[in-house]
This record gives sequence, C-alpha cells and structure tokens, in this order.
Amino acid sequence: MTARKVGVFICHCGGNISDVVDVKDVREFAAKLDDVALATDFRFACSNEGQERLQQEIRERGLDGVVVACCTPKMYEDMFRAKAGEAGMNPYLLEIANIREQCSYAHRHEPDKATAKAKLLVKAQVEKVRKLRPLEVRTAPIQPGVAVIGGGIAGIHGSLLLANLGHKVTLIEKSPTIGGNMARTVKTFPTDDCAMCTLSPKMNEVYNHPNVTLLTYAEVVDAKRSPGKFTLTVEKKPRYVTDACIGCNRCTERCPVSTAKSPIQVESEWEMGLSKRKAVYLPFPQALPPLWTIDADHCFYFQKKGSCRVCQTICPAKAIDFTQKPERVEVAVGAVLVATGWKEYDPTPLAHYAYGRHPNVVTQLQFARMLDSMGPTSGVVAKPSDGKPADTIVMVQCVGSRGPPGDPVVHEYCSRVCCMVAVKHAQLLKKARPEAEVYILYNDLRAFGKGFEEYYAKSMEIGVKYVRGLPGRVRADGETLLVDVQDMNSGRRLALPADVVVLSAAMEPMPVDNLLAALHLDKSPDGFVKEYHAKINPTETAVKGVFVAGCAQGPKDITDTIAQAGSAAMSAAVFLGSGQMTLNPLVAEVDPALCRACDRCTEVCEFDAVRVDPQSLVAVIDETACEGCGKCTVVCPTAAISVRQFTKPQIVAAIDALAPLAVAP
Amino acid sequence: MTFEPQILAFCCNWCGYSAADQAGAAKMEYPSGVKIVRLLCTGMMDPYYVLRAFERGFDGVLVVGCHVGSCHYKSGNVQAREQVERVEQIVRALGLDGRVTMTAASAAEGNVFAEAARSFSEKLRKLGPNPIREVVAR
Amino acid sequence: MAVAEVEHVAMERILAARGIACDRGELRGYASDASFLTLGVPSLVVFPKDEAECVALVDVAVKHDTPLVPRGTGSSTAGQAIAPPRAVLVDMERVGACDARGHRRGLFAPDLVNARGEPADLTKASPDDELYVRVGAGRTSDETNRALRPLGWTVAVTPSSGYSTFGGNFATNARGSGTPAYGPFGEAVNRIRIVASSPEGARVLEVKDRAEIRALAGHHGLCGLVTELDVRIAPILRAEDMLCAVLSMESSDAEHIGATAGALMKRVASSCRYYAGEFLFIDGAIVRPDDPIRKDTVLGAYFVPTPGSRRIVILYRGRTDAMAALPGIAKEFPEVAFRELSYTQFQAMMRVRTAATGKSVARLNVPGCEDFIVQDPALFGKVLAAMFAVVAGAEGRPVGHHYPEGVVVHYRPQAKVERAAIEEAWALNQRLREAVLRPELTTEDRREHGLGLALFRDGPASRHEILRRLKAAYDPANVFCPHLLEPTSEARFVGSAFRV
Amino acid sequence: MTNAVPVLAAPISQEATSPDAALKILAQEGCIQCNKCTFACPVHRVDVLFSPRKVILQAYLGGADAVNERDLWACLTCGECQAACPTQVPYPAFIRAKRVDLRDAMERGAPCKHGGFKDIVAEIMARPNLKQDRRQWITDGLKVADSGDTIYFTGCMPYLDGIFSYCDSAEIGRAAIRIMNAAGIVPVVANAERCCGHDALWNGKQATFETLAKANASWIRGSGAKRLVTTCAECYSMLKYEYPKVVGPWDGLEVLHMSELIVRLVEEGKVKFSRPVEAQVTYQDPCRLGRHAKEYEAPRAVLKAIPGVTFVEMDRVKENAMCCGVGAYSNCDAFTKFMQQERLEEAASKADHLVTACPHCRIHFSCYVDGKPVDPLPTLKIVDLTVLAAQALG
Repeated sequence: MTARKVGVFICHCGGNISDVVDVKDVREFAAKLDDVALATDFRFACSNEGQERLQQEIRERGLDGVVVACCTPKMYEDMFRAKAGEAGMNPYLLEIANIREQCSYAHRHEPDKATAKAKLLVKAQVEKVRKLRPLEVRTAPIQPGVAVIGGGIAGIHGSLLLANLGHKVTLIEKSPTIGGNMARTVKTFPTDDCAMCTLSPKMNEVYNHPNVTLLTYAEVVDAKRSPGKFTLTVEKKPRYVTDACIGCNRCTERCPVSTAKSPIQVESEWEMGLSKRKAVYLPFPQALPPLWTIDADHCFYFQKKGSCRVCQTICPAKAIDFTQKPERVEVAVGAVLVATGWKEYDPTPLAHYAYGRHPNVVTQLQFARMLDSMGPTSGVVAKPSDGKPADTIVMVQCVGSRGPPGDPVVHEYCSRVCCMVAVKHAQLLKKARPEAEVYILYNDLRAFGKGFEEYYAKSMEIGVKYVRGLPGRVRADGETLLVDVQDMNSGRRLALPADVVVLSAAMEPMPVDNLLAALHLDKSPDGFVKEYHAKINPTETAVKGVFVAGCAQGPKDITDTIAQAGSAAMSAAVFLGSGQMTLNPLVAEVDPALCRACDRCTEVCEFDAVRVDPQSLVAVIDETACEGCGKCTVVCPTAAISVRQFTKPQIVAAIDALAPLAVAP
Repeated sequence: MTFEPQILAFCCNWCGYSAADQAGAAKMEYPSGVKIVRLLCTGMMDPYYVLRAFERGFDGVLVVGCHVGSCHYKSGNVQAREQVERVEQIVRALGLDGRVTMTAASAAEGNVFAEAARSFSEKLRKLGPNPIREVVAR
Repeated sequence: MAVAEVEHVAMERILAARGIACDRGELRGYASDASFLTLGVPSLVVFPKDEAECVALVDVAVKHDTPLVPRGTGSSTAGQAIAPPRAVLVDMERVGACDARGHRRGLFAPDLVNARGEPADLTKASPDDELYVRVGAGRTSDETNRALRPLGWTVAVTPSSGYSTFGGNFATNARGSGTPAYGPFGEAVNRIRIVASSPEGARVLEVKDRAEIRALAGHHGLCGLVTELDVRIAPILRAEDMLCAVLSMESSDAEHIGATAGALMKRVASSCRYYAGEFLFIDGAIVRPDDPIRKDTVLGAYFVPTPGSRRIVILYRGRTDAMAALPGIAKEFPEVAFRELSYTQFQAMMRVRTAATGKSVARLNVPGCEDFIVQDPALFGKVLAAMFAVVAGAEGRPVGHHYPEGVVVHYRPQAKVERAAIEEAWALNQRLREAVLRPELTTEDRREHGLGLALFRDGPASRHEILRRLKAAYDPANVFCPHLLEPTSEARFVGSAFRV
Repeated sequence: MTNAVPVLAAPISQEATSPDAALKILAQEGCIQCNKCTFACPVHRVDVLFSPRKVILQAYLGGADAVNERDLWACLTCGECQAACPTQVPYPAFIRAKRVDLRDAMERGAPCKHGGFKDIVAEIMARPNLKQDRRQWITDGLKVADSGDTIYFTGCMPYLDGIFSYCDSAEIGRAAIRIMNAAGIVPVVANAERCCGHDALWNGKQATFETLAKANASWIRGSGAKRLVTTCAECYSMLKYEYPKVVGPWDGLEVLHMSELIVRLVEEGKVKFSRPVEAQVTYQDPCRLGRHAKEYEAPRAVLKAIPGVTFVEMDRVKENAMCCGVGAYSNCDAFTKFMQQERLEEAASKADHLVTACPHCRIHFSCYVDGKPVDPLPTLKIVDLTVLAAQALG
C-alpha cells in the first residue's frame, strides 16, 4: 500500500473531552501509528484558530490524510472537510473520530476506559483514512424544462409559477380540456366564489403562456430516467377536429348520437352521467383548448363503418378530419410534477344507500352539476326521476370514507373536504329556495379551515338541519325516499322523507399506476402517491427530480392544493437550479472487472440508480439518483459494487483496529 | 478484573449513530466496551463484518438502525434485518449463539440506544467471553 | 521512457480507444515461442479479434512506423513469431475464431466451400470432390478435424502440432501428415484474405491465384496479416482401403543403415504415392518399461534391439492402390524386414515417434540443429554416420520424414530444466551442426523449424528473390517483420536465461 | 556455413536470484511452449490476456515477482491445462505454491470472492476451542450417531445455506444420510468436525490448512472409524490426497466419495433404486473429483443405476471436462459469467438436468442461473448426484 502522511488533530473541546480523556496519552499513542506524520491537540479544534492551525499543518507537511478527534461528525465534518479542501488536501481524505458524544460524554465516570476507547477510535479512523482514495465532487447537467402531468388546478398553478420563473413547462392533460375537477364545482368554500371565475383566468393564462406547451387529450404512456433527465413518451389521442374549428357548435347540434331513437347513447362524463352528450362535443363552454372533440368510441363514422359524416359535411370551417392517427411524442425534461388529481368514489357497492338503483340518490359532484346554471338542470335542483324541483334534500356524509381498517370496499382515510362541500351545497340550496328542507347526516362535521367554522354556523342560521348519525338504510317509498337514521344526540330513530338523497362520496386517487411504476414512484398505503416525508417534505418524492402536488398526494381542498403546487414548483425550480447538479460523491461505484451482470443490485435498489448495460454487460450507476445506501454492496456476489469511502476493505480496517486483539503487524 | 464484553456496534448514520450521540449528549452512561462503526445505512450491513468481528475477538455485535418505515433510504433496515437473521444461523452453528442482535433507535431515542447497549453488554457478561478470542497469537 | 516506449504508449491508447485488446504489463512471457529463441521482450502485445481490428491495427502501425510481428499461437519452432523490443507482437489466435465479444466459444462448425468458393454440403459430397473449409486464421486443425470427423472428412495437411493455427501453418508453409499427397500447407490453400500495407495504411486483399498463394506460403509474416483461408479437406481414409507398413533394418554400421534406407526411399518415392512416410531409430529406452506396446505380439519385437547395433524403422501409410509397389521394393533389399500393419498398430508406432521427438517425455527442447533436409537420399548414410559420431550416448534420437523432395531429419536433445543440462545440450547442438550441415552432404538447414529468423541468410537464393518481390507487392510500408530483412538480427537461445 | 546462434550473453532477467519453491515445482517438468495449455484453458477463451503458457515462461525468466496479481488469482486451478500438456507441467501446483509466496505481499484482503465469507468461516474453524452445533440441518427421521465405523464428513455444509440462498446445500447432506440409513448405516456426524481447508490450501494460506488438517485428523483417528464418506469433491481431494502429506497416511481408514459408496451399496444389494426418476441428465465432472482425484466412473455408474434416468454425456468430459467457472471461491469476476454460459449451453443442449457431485459446482452454477444469464439459456436444473439418487430410493 502506498505510504501516506496522516495528521491526527485531537480537540480538548474546552474540557468536555480533556476532563475525561487523557489527551496527551492519546496524542502519544496516535503519533506512533503507521503513516501518522503528525499528532497534535487543540483547546478548540472548531475555533478559527484551530481551523487555521489545521490548514497550516496540511500545507506545511503536505498531509494526504487527516483524522480530527473531536465531537460528532454531524457537527463539523463538512466544515473540516471544506477547510482541508481550501488547504489543498482532497476533502474526502478527512475523517472524524467521535471521542466526545461516543466516548468522553458516555463514559464520564471511567476516565481510563474512556482514554483507552479514544485511542482505539482514533486508530480505527487512521486505519480507514490510510485506505481512502481522493474523491472529486463532480456536477452533472440537468435537462432543462419541467413536465407537469395533470391539468387540474394543481397542475395549472404549478405550471404558471414555473413558467413565470422562466422554465419551459410541458403541461400534459389526459382529457380534452384542462380545468380538472375544480371546473365541475359551482362555487368554492368558504368564499362562495364562482369556481369558474377563479379558475378560468388561470386556465387562460396557462393556455397562452409562452413558456407553456399544452398537450391535451394526451396521456403519458412511458417514462425513462437517465442521469439528470426524464424522457416521457406521451400518446396524443386524435381529436378528429383540426385547429380550424371556430366553435360554432353546429356539428354538436346535428350529431345523431344520444338522440332519442339513436342506437348509440353516451353519458356526459363532465355532467357526471346526469345527462347525455353527442359524439362530437365540447366538455364545457370555457374548455381550453377551445376545440371540439370526436369520441371515436361512440361515433357512427367509426362504429358503423363510415355510415355518417354529418358533422364533416355541415362544418363551415371544414375542421373535421377523420384520418387523424394517435401520435407519440417524446418529452425530455429535467423535472416532473405529478398533479394527476382525484376521482369521486362510486358508492354503488354500498347497497344500503341504493345508489345506482334509485335515480334520486346522487353524489355531491352530481349535485354540484345540478346547482350549475350551465348544468343539465340549469341550476334547478330537480329529482332526476321526474325532473320536478326537489323540496327536501338529505345529505349523507362519510360515504366510502373513514371505514374500518382493511375494509375492502370503504377507504380508511377521511376525505377531508366532503363536510365543507355538503355545507356549501346545503346553504347554496337554502339561499336559492328558502322553503326547501335540507338535512346533513354527519359523523363528525369537520370545519377545520380558515373561515370554515363561521361558514358552518351561517348555514345553520339559514336553516340547514344537522343530524349527528349516519343512515342505516335509504329505501324507496313510492315517489319519495325514506332515510332511516338514529339521531345520536337525541337517540330518536328517524325516517326522513327525501326527494333527493345526496351522498358525500370519498376522494380516490386518479388511477395512474403504470405512470407511477414508470417513474419508479411508490404509493402510500391509502393508494395516493408517497411523498418523501409526510411532515416536512410532502411535495418531493423518493425519486430525485419528481415532485407531487394536490390530490394526487392525498385528499385536500383547493386552498391546500394551491399551497402544495407552490411548494412543489419551488422545489422543482431549486432542483433545476442553474442546470447543473452537484453530485454526492459518497455514492456507489462499480469495478467492471468484477461485475457478473447478474442484476441482483438492480433488484434491491430502491432508487432505480443502477442498471446493467446490455452492451457491455456491466452494471452502470446513475450518480444523479444513487443515494449511497449500500444495499447493493451486500447482495453483490463479487463485491464489484462498493460505496465510496465505505468500501469493504475500509470498513474491515476499522473493525480490525477496534478489535480487542489488535494484533501487532 | 471482571470481564467487560467488547461489543462492535454498527450504527446507521441517520438513526443509530445520532441516537448514540444523543445518549452521550444527555450524559447517559453505557459500558465503554461498545465500539461504534458508522455506516451510511444498516442496509450496508454484510454478514462478513459480523464474522470478521468474532474472528478478531469481539464478544458481540450490535446493529442499530432506524425503525421500520422511517429508513432514510426506504428499506435499508429491512435488508439489514434479513442479513442479521442469516448470519445468526451461521453464528449459532459456530457455537457463538446469542452474540448478534439488531435493534432500532430513532435519532431522538438516546435512551433506547443506551439501554440496548447496557442490556446486551449484561447479557454477554453472563454468556462469557468469545471462546475463540484469546488463543490467537500471530 | 525510451522512444520506443513512448510510441507504444500512444499506440496502445489509440488501439484501446478502438476497443482492441492490448497488454503492456509484464511481458517477459512473450519473449519467446516454441523455438526458444528470443530477440528480447516486446513492449506491446495486441490481440485483434477480427479483420476490422487488424485493419485498424495496420493503419496505426503505418502511421506510427511501428513494426508488427504476427503470431498464431507461437507453437512453431521457426522463430518467426518472436518480436524485437521495438516491434508490436500481434497475437492472431482470435482472428476469425471468436464471437462478437471476442470469446472463443464452445464447439466450432466450419463453413464449407468448393473450389469456386461457393457453399458446399459435405453430406452430399463424393470422396474425390475438391472441397475446402473457409476458416479464420485463428482456427486450429484440431478443432476443425473434431468438427469434420463425424462426417468422415479431415483437414488435408495437418502438422504434427494439431493445435497450431491455420494462419501459422500458412506463414511457415508447414509440413505434416498428408504432405506427401497434398504437398506442404501452401499447396492445400485455395484462397486467402490478407491485410497488407500501403504508404497510407492498411489494404485488404483477396488472393485466389494458386501460384501466388504457393509463393506467399512460408512468408513468415513478412507480407501482412492473413485473416481467412480456404483450406483443402480430404475424406478420412478408411482402414480397409489403406495400406500401413513398417520396414526395419538393424546394423552396427550407421552408414550402411543410412545408405540402404536412402536407396529404399528413392525407390519408394519414385513408384509409390503415400500420405505419411516417417522414420525413427528405436532403442531399448525409447518407451517406458511398462509401456503396453512392448507386449504387443507384432510390435513388441522392434523394442528388443541386439546390443551394439542400431535399428531404423520406416513407417508408410497410403491408399492401397497407390502403395501396391511397396512390398516388391522391400524384397529388393534383403536386409530390410517388411511387414504390413493395421491402422491402430500404425498409430501406436506414430505415438512412439512423437515421444522420440521430445514432445511428451522430454524436459526441454533445446534448438540449434533440430531440423535439416538431405536432398539426395543416397547420402543419408554419410549424414547418419556423422550424426551418430557426435550424439552417441546423448539422450535424443534422430527422427524424421521421407518427403518427395528429400529426407527431413529432426534431432532435439532432451535436457532437464537445469542450467548445466541446458548448456550441455546447446553445445551438443553446435557440434552436430558443424558435423552435419555441410554442402557435400546436400544438407540444408531448413529452419522451417528455425528458418523464420535467418530467412535471408540461409536457404536458397531463389527463395530470397520471391520473398523480396512479395514484400514489395504486399508490404511497401515495410511494417511487417522488417527485422527479418536484416540478416544480422541477433536471435538468442532464451533457455540459458532460465533462473533454474 | 556454420553460423551458430550464440548462447545468450546477457540474461533477460536482471539477477539470477535463487529460484522460489513454486519455480522448483515447475522446473521438474519442461514446458515446450506448445500453447496446448492456453488453448485448453477456459479462462483464456474469454480473457485473451490470461495465458498459462506466458506465466510459465515468465516464471522461468522472471522469478518470484514476475507473476502479476491478475494472473495469480484468475487461475481456476481446474487442471485442464495439465491434462492437455504433453510434458505434464504441474501448472495448478505451481500456482498454489506461488499463492503461498505472494499472498501476504498482495493488497487483496480476502481473495475469497464472496466478500471473504468462505475465508473467514475457515479461519474461525481453525480456532482450537470452538464448540460447534453442526446438526441443525439434520431433519428428524434421519439417524446419525456420535460413534461408529462410518464417518459422514460434511465440511462447510452447515454454513453454506446461510449465504448461498439460491440452492439448498444441506439437502445433499440429508439425501446422503437417507441413503446410508436405507443401507443400514448410521453415519457419525461429529461436532468436532472442521472445514477441510480446501480453500485455505488453494488460496495460499498453508498454515490455516495445516491447522485444520491436524484438527480433523485427531478427531477422525480418535473415532476409530474404518470408513469416511463425503459428498463434496473438494473435501474428498483434501482428505484422500492432501491430508496424508500433512498428517501421515490413513492406516485403517478408507476415504470414499459418496458416489463410490453408493456404487458399492448397490452392488452389495444394500440399496435398491426402486422408484424411477424420469429425468434427462448430463454429468459435470467436478475438477476436484475428476482431474484432481481421477474418479470419473463411480458417479456415472450411479446415474446408470437409477431407473428412468436417461444419461447423455457432454462433448467435453472426464479429463477434458470444463470447469464450473470458479476455483476455491477466489476468482469470480466479469469473465466467469461467459464461461458458465458456455458450459451451461453445452449441458442444456444435451439434457434438462445438469448433475454434479460437488456442492460448490452446484452453488456456482445455481448462482449464475439464479441471476440473469448473459444470453438466452433454456431452463436447466442444477442437481446433486446424491440428491438424485435419494429420490430413487423406495
């Protein structure tokens, strides 16, 4: 082994160490160790004077290894390494011997044993330093640009922030228009703003933003990660309507689909199935991009072998083009923001609520569509069975939420927003028709946000009735429905008559499993995207460069979604930074002469940071992703893979030095 | 002079090592025979290190990682648990049963670390020194 | 570093950049080959794996004016496969004989072509078709024969070291079993691809003209890197249409033995066509006491010589019809005992002959006089007398081949791997050379097991002209083995440097 | 016309230092530089820079320091070179002696490629007062004893499954005991047993090997047994050929490989293979049982004795068998995978079971098949001979 010149610097820590450990004894011991060129001590190694002495000794003696015996490395390891670097020695040839917290503090009443232990701790680090190699801190380029997946409020807000910062953003939305679920809600609590009035300006801003490329009716089908870059494969489904469309709506009017005698009927996803839509349609008036879309699955031209071209013939702008094909586009970006949002829970499995069996049992999102003046009932809450206005409404909370653990049908988590949505819808209805009766059957009414309690109290003032208890059954009694419930406060069993029963259904994650798998993201037990740390880092993920915001990460209202979108956008901006990424040097490296290309490292790596190159049949580390945990080093049959400064010989050198039997060489 | 067990403790940088620091900072005493080697993660724990420790004369090996689910690298501690169980089978065959153990202590649980060190040291004191230690003279 | 050293570092970096395997470490192991001669230690050894890499290598060599010395496996004793310090040794063992990763994988199935180079199907071929295997230069006779044997065919000319590469066989124009019928190796090649040089760099040439090929054979690496050859194959002679015979004669007068054997060989050469004609001297110690051959009812007798006299044994193998005259010829020489043998008995005697050349029991080959030809068999008696005068009592035994163009004699003393034994065997060789290599005995030091190094000092002048023409035609940049052109190159015997 | 080539004036190597022990072994036989060894060498086929012939000439010329670390540890010590060599140069013995010379000077901590595991277990077992508990793998229903006339030597079997999880090595032990019990033999499985020292010997740790050999010899002789059986080719080559050199001849004790015992028991009618085993098998000669110990026939006889088994020989068998790619756990590297692919392709072309008679060949092949093969490889089961035989018991 090539001879080294190691310097040992022992700190008194102003008595914290020297009161227990005989520093002189340790210094003399260290001086006699192999390759130790200098052993000295300071009152305060971490002081300026101490740091200057360290640098001076390095320069004068040309030290190529340093052990500082002081407090825990967690305190000053980085500082000492930086100082050593300034003095011209490679910073990663410096190690800390923890002789304070793990020696003098812990063995205060056994000074001689503490001194003996301090000697061995110093010797262990010297033996390790003798085997360390200098490391270079390298940087790797990061692909510019961000891909935002999901065009709801989270995706839109995040895209705007990043675009305004100057980043090139590609916003990818699966449905024909951006806007997401927020566009379906009529008003927002607790401000009662019109949802579309707050959302539409942001939609326009992102639609027209020079830094944003919008890909709608497009889905991410694959994602490959390489050092500093994500390459997303996006499949753009054909609209069969070109940009020439002037939005005159004639095609929708003349399209035979969903007319009375038409064999093809299709429910409007936008209106939550409350009404039907044509094959060629615009989801909602303010949809962006403002283009009609032909739903090939329900269009006579496609389903009945070109038997109908009505829309094409009457289109004044000749904007209908049936020959369009699906198109795959590669999007290369440095960071990805997952904002895929949520979908409403389908209460059908809960048979006792009769959803799907009785038309007048609807969900809150369907109720919201009824309240919308542009909606299927033009804002009038009517019984779907006969269209007459509904006089009594009974709302049921926690449908599909807060179930017992492990229940296969009902989620265990609380969906957070349904209480306030119910209060909002109830008081909107009371304001529109004071004479209507509105009951809300609740378990715990959670009005926890800013202005929520006042909003809840106001709804009581205008006559919304709250019954604490969830109904046992909803049964039909002729035209009206009867809701059997026990009022927990009074204990009385009630059978509330209701023209319409509204179920506050739970929020579920949008099903994006293959996207998550492609990005190597995990899901938390509740099925939402797993954040890096639930408390202090909810918008980053375990995969460097992938961020998450909004309901994709868990149920939340628009206020929290905006906050998360901001946090995720900022984290992404910081990550993209100047386009260069400093690489952590303490990561894995592979000795190609030993690699068996057996893939065992790939199987255990949680960070998708190692892959066997099929050409050279040798494992290759992606230093931008590797965290240096070392799991791979244990399963590798030939120790071909090792983590820098934690290689097997280096650790064994430390073990041998600490061993009671420290055999003289 | 009563026999004081020499224990090699592999501590993970994020939890075990910080727990040891916290124990020291809180001036909690534990036997000085516990010598700590810092690993970035207990996932790096290789059965060879345990066998090397016994061959070099240690009386016991203690692995201190993070609690399940809070590993900084997701599942390093899970793999460490598997490796320790594997090496326990080998250690039992070598007649050194009971001299390897793994425990979890988060960065704030200095007391858990100190207690683990004390109880393991006590257990080894009853078990006696590593039988294959004293004879080696090279 | 010396100039040559710097050059090689640059060259190595360029070659490594193109993925060509090089070795620049401790290379004393490449200082010599089966000739045990040496010109010093090469400072770079290169291992191209296909023609493309050979082209890249020659390009770089021409640009850097660095000599290349191609080597098959270095199993020949001609000495042409050792490189002087400034030259780069090119190990051709993988060329055309490995997969894309450069690995020699498993069992080899050769491509078969006819005389025009079109693919041929061996299962449908008739015995007298003229067929060839199209093989890479790195392939060996052993692996090719193992692939052809199930179909009843074999490589026509197979040198005694079956594991030498076809490229090497061609470079030394090796002789072997089948030579009497098909001539030396160069005769049995129908087409070659060779990476030659030009002032600008490499040129890949395909040579189909048999005369040119015959001339190129035995070029000892002077003209370029042969990468692919079409090598003649022949049907395996079935035992029933084959005649094997052994003729033996005993006498105390070596000259009388030689004269009689020489006369017999002349008669056989003129009236028979045979595949193998081998001779050896048998004494009591040639095979171990427990060797089963001693108990063979037919062959055992040969191993019990009458004291004070020597016994020569000549073995012939050929097609029955081509050997019809042999029994008659044998009767003309009353002192010579003639006996027909089965093929297995013939092979048993051949194994004894191989042992006698020091290839199986001996300790170390000490070169120097191991290979010369007696053009006029009539003088074989005088040659033997001179030989036995020098070597009487030494451990080696003269053996050799009876080729149409003369009697080739090998003598290789068997020395223990000790300094004294090696020195003594070397000195014996020098004395033998003086005694035997004399014009009046029409002997010529063929160094085919040594000619490689003294190409332009020994051997016929006509050969020198041909080689100079070929050199000008194929290697104007004089990149390949330039050291062979200067007769003064000092080859040394590496054995005496052994630290034993 | 005499132009004698002068004897080499200046020797190539600097100084003629005294030849080391390894060179003395080499110099007994003469290398004629014919390259047959390098052609036969499985490592050379995938790593053209590794050439046994070059190493020999270098040793003749250079002496102790001329063997570089790569050449020393890349050798599988499988002996194919010696089998092909016309003058029988004892190349593996040369490499072994050279490893003893150079091991301490080398940077390599643990040559044992599996992270040093096999090395350290052997070192621990070389310690005197070790009280092992070696019978955990013996499941109930199998009868073993503390004394008797037949010892079943299990070597490192109790420790293999802890690390090599892709195949069950203890299964071989259980099968062997089942066969012996069926033949009325209650074998001795002793806690005093140590690793046979094969890896230590072949990796240049002579002292450790001799300590283990003496420790094993003392309890074996103490047991008074007449027969010692092992299912491991490495233990067999150690106990039968290497131990006598260190502890003297086994007077009164016969060392048998399990295949030899099975053949004998079948001949004596003590074991009947009544249950057919439908399998198409081919046999891998372990280097330590084949070339090192010249036992080729017994395993083949066992295979032929098992009903229902169709046995097809590979092309390269017995002395020319190809090694499983790893020798004494000291050289598993990037080239090994290609060697193993070549041998397993050859096996898969003949049968769907590859039978071998050494737990270590089985571990190395299983490790390859359990990982990702470099080229498509038809499914091939790696089976131990004794396990296959046990399946055929009534």
